Amino acid sequence: MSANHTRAPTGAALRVKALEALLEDKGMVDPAAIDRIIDLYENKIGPRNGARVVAKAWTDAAFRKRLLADATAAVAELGYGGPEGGHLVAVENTARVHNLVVCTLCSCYPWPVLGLPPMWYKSFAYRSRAVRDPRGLLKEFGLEIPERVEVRVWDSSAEQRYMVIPRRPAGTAAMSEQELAALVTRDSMIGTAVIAPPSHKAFARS
Amino acid sequence: MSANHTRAPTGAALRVKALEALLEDKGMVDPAAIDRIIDLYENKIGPRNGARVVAKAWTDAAFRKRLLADATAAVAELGYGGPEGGHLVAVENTARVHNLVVCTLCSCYPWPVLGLPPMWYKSFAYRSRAVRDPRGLLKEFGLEIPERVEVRVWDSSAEQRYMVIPRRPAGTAAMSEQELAALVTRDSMIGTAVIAPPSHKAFARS
Amino acid sequence: MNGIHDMGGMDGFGPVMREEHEPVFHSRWEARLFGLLAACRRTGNADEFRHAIERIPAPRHLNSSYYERWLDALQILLIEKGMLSRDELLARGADPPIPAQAPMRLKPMPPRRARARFRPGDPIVARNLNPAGHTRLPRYVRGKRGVVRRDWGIYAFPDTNAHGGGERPQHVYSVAFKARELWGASAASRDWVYIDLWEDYLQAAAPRSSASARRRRIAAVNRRASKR
Amino acid sequence: MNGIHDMGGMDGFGPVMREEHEPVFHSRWEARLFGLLAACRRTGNADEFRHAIERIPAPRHLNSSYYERWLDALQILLIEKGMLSRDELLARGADPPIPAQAPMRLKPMPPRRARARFRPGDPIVARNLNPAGHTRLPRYVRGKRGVVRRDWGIYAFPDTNAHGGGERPQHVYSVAFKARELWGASAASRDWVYIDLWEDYLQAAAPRSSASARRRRIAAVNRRASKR
Repeated sequence: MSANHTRAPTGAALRVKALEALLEDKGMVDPAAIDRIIDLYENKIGPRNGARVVAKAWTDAAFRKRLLADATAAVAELGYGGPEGGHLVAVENTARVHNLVVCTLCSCYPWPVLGLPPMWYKSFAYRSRAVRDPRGLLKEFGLEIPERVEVRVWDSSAEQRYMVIPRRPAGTAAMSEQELAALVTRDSMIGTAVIAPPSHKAFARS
Repeated sequence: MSANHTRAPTGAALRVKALEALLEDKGMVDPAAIDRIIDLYENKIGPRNGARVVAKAWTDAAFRKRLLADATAAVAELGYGGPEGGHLVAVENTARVHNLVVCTLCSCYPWPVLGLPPMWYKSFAYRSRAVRDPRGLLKEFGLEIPERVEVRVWDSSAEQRYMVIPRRPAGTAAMSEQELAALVTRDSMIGTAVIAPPSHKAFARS
Repeated sequence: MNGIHDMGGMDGFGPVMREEHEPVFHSRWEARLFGLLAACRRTGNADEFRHAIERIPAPRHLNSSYYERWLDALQILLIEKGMLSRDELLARGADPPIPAQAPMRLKPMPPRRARARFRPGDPIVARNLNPAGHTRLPRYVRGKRGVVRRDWGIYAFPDTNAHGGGERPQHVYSVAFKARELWGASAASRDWVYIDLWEDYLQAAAPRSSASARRRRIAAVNRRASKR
Repeated sequence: MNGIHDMGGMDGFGPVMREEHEPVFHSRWEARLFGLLAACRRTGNADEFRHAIERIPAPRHLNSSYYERWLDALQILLIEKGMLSRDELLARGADPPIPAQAPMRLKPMPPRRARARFRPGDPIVARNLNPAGHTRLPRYVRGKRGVVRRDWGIYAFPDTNAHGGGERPQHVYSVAFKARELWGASAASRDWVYIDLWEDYLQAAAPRSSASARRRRIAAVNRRASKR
């Protein structure tokens, strides 16, 4: 069904191989530099970064304040930054507002804190529907937003890259920052999930 | 380049064959009826009908008046009618107005007077551009509309089916209705061409 | 639905490709399919058929030819109406598509009164409707101001008729929109788009005079803003 | 350009398909391409790259995966900038696409003054712009009324920056639109869409009070019309 799989991947593999060989022949790229970049995004940058940011915001009121005022500077305190992270914005879920992030025109995403986006975030279905029917879309993700709660969709059309600070679940008062970080899912920082209390941890995956 | 040719026609041929066989097995279609319909649109209904309508409008002021008032009734006088012709509308080009017909949502077209539409009329390129940049589009058809002339685009969104009455070219005063009909091109009745004077007949093809 | 079929005003399809001495059908299967559809009238009304074309998933829609879309739509309807099963079609190699959305069913809607609400010359605004189902109100006119030119009389309403919601017959008008109203200042100043719209798509607009007064007010706000 | 990439609000793409335990890259070629693009920075700015993706012909665009679109766009730019020839790419089997439209070149535009024209709280209307080239003003907000929430500071303008027209730096604002303003009465009454828009995309709107007065006038016209 998905448009992402209609063309044979082997075709693309050959095309990329051909292109890389041509660019190498011309001295336009360094294969070792490519290896380093791949390693960075496969092994070092990912949603665990964002989870650490969220857990710190939950436990450190001054950090939370700095994060909401200037997320780029705040996450830099934890050593995070780089491409697609120059103008980070953190938006906070509350009892009255649920935030959802999308990029309708392409697939902008806050790489330094969430890593590279999942396929569904880049899919035509998500990009087209998030701004028009966020509640219907979230239902498909298993999330029913009460009518009294405002849904606020952030369409990343410029340089700002958005991350959602999910609500801290009940029953976590005794948990350490590290334990809290383990609860925070990628989807909860995009806004397509909320974080279940620890006893329901099974539902908080992915 | 054209999207109309990206899928192998043999695939479609097999699919249609399969479908026709199934519907015949169930007694839902009569192959002879299919043959008759194909014959009708391949051999009997086509832009020559419309050309006859236009030539008559040029030479018979009372007919022209009836045509502009109720094209369905007027073309019925010549024996034309049937599917996609129940609500015909004739729009007339003048020194001040150039008309252009499109159907942005599908490919509605006045079958009884023009036959089935050409590929380009059904193409995504034509459907998408005609309402927004008719002058740029017409330039690609070799037609430059002077700035002082109003371009009026008709988007066939309902039951009305539009045909353009092109302007009668100069130097045709002595010609018979039949000779005039021979000058009238399909494209001139869609609005993507004008009719050149008889000495330039070479340009009036298609 | 805001499907890919609603392509008025879009870019990205390249130049219009024309063919010299084009035949009526490019191959026999096109002719057979055309005849098949005309001869097999039990598959539903034109609005249902159009909506089935709209529901072909967008990537497949754009990579199909005109008659391939007909073929897909016919199969969608035959399956949904229980006249043929998907399995039968698959077994014969007819390759039915999986529609992007299921057919929507509407309860029968009350008919509109027969009296025309608008008259030629009336200024209107096309409503900003975004129905999940079939509509013949394209995106490019929604929210735009136009003028009623002619009243074509009474027709079945596609938005209900495609969904078992009845014909809800109502007036259809020829409505003229200035090209600049639709596309902004880059459009030619003299050009118009005429489109046929059902009464339910329209709402009355304030008369021109008060609109120009509004524009004057906005211009004043803009002037004040630029002085900041 | 009003390309297929501008898909906010569209239907026809089916449900969102998710994958459990999704890897960062689904195959090595995706990883190589990602690295290649990051390592080969001489192909132009981000706006040029995005515009190259937009210029992939719409049918091919919709039938390509995310990284296939990157691959197409990279090849388009390498050819257009004279860094590799189409023939070289074809000879190696790299299959470069033919873009739906040629790259547009703009003369350098004058910079905007650095002074912000709008302030948080200002009502605005997104302009109805339909440029032939690159823009980050999606169709779904054009002509719609919103409110400026924040001023993000000064950024390069994509509509010129993608076309050699210079950075034309100007303020970018976080602008909030009511869901009902964008999608009509069927949208949830409480919901909002926030989007970041450059100053050149915006014009001042008349303050709310006069807009509601206008609505009252229109309602009066509608009442008169329905009495006919």
